[in-house]
Amino acid sequence: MIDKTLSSCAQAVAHVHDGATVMFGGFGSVGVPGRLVDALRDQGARDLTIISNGASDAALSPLFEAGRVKKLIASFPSPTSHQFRARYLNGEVQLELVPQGTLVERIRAGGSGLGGIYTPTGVGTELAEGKEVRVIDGREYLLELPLKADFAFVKAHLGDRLGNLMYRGTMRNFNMVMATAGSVVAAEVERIVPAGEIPPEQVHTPGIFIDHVVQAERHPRLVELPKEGAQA
Amino acid sequence: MIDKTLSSCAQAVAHVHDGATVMFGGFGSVGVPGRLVDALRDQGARDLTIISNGASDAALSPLFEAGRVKKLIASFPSPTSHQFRARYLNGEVQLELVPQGTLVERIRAGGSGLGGIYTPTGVGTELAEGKEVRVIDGREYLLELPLKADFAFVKAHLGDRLGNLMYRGTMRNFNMVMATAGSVVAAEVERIVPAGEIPPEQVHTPGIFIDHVVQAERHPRLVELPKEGAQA
Amino acid sequence: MMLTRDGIAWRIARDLREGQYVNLGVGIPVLVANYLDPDQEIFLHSENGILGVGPKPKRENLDLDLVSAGKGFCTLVSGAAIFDQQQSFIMMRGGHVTHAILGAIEVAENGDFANWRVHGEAVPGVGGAMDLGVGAQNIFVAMSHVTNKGKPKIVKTCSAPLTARRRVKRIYTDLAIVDVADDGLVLREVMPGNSTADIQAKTGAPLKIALDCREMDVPETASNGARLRQ
Amino acid sequence: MMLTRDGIAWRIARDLREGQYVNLGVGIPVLVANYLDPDQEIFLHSENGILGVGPKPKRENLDLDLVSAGKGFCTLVSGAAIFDQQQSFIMMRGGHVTHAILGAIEVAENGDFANWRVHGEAVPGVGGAMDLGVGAQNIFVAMSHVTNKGKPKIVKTCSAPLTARRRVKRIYTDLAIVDVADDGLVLREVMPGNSTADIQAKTGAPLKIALDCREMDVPETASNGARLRQ
Repeated sequence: MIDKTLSSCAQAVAHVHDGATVMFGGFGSVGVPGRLVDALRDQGARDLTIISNGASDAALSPLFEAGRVKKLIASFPSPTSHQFRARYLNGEVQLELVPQGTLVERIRAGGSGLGGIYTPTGVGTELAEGKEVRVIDGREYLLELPLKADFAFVKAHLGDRLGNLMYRGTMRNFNMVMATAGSVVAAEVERIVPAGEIPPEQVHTPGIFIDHVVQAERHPRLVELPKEGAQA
Repeated sequence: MIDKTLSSCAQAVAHVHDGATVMFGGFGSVGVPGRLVDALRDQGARDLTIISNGASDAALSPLFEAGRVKKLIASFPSPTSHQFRARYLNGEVQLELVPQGTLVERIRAGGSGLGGIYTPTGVGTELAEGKEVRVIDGREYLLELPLKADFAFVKAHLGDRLGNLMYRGTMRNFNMVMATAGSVVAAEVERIVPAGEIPPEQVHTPGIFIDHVVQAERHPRLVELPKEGAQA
Repeated sequence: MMLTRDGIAWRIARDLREGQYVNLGVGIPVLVANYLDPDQEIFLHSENGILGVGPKPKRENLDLDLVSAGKGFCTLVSGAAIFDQQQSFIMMRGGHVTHAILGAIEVAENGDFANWRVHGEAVPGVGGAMDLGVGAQNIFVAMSHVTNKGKPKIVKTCSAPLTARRRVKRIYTDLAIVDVADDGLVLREVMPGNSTADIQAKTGAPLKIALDCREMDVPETASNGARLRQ
Repeated sequence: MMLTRDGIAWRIARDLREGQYVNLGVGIPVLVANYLDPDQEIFLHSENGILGVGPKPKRENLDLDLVSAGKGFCTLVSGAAIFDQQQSFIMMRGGHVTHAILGAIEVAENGDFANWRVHGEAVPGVGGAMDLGVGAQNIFVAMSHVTNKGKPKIVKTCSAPLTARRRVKRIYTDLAIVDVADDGLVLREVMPGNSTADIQAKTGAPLKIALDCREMDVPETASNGARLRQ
């Protein structure tokens, strides 16, 4: 019987090596595998390259605080990313800034075996510097290359022993695409359910993409209500 | 109140012009908008370029029989595509053969604003002829360009007045991606339900992609059991 | 007389139509949601994966798994859809979103705009701005007409880092509505108490005056009590 | 002695392991589904959008909306997932499918293979063959050792139009199992009654004999009664 479940987050991060590239899903406070973030901090791997949409304290602060991150590839390290910002400003952490849709496409290219994509996003901006510009059918595009990771850590609502995942609300965000692009993919889920309980048409991430599933309570960092003014 | 529903398939195909490029969803007998195929035959537009995974008689024969097709872009015009094959062999219809995954990616590029993608599929084969080969990170890829259509005709299980669609079984196949790539997109659905009845997390194709929704009974051509031996 | 931030949002809302799919950026744009005609169905898109964003939740119907692009909790309207980042950016970059209403630091007379990075900003962040910038069918900019130092924000050439080129269609400010046409800027509406010459003086690029250029018609307060002009 | 088509399928099934994700091509490969060990969970992938294809339905549980890649009706196993073509080809091209088991017209000693178009075929069709060809982690080919005219199908260089280059890992025929190694072909198993020289004579490229090359061990009939060798 296939059983991809693990009994602890520590097991899920055990093999992350120094210098590894690690993806974390999540957008705002939703869909962030917060317990895996903590477990990775405790595990101790250093010089990590993190790929994540943002770097908010609620999501990733433990790794920045512990000085584990060498580089961040992200689209929006927002003003609430205090831990990242401090280390970026003192030169401890590098930043590769990628437009959000390009970040998605690069990860998708990595997970789907494509060698690259041409996107119109960013043409003529400073984020196009050093990138190939190509005119196709009269319009300019940038060549963007795939992103893959040694480990992808994602968060879902339900998971089963086969690795099938189901999200709720806006949890899918980067989790679905990152689940395709990690050499090892571990999912933190709120509840492990028996195989077959997620209807086939409601499996958002099929188990083929998932190596490990671990059940964990939502991290308290990610339960706090955001301040007024952060609303959109 | 937004109301994208139409009362007949004839209305949904009314504006297809001679020389139009038209996508049809479907794989095998599932997810084929068979009533819209018939309506387009009746409407009379000529010199069509059809984009479809296959060209089976059950799916598309009316358009080939009536001599309406100039060109087919497909991955697998199978041995059961008698109507297409006859016209291809006598030179009446051209064929652009595209590997299935490349067909999906080209349509996706068309619908998502990408200028092209590099795929490893087909490198070194006769389907790479005339295509740019590029080495990226030590591997060869082909440049493949976007496909869009003047009209995309798709099939879903449920639809609502907002254009939200939900599929069942293997109906999603090419329908989901084609719904993003037509200038005008019409969906043939088995049942129109009140807006809000499809749960937000089970809307497979959001209404933003859909212009028209028409309810029609499954076409009898697409209900027949396939012959033994066609099974996989 | 000039519009408040709510006033600019109110005025933009008047130009939206039933059946449109609209993405609202941070700042003035998100306020537009408060002034949409409740009798018209307009679907709000949120780049993290929602089509049909509803109002902020009350404490009792708050769902911890449901946030919109600004990271705040939200609700869904009837008929909403939820999806992942791939599908969301297909909508944005692929030309499916009808309007992106965005704040800006500068807009150039050719439709270039800058809204993601202030010169000298220490830590940059871009999010989905460039994707919307190239992909939305119509880019409407909402901003003050001049900086708080009185410098024009509508300019001949942007000096701040660009978001996208030649994409702005219309600019809504606290003083005027300006269209970006193929051959330059066209002044369409002006707040009462300002002459077209006053607006030109506060604009860094030449304005043509539309034949039907008129005074902006915005009430003093909105039905929710917010002050719209001052 | 040689294997039947069912025999080849039976033998391949013995090499599949629990937890693998397997795509079965038309012809001999689809027969593999009949010989999987029911105690091992192996998920069958169908390129039209299924992971976890089950057996053919009985009349009473037939679902008109559920077909597999061969266009025939199918069922789902417990824990199956359904998705669209995009996700399906991400699995295939992206290296997520563990094994693609495919028929072939020819396999070359360097792992090139041809399986989509017979020379002179009037109407070509390719389907997902090339995507699996480049993307599956392991390509296993199932075919007869020689054509019905007695010509070797394992060759130095393919003459039929290629599907993908240098991708075949193992070839299962009615006479032998041949691995494609970096430095050429390696004979691993031989059907009883054939010498390694017999196999070499029917093979169009040089075979190394594996140190542990052995006789193939396949029963005369399968538990379902099908004849496996003749």
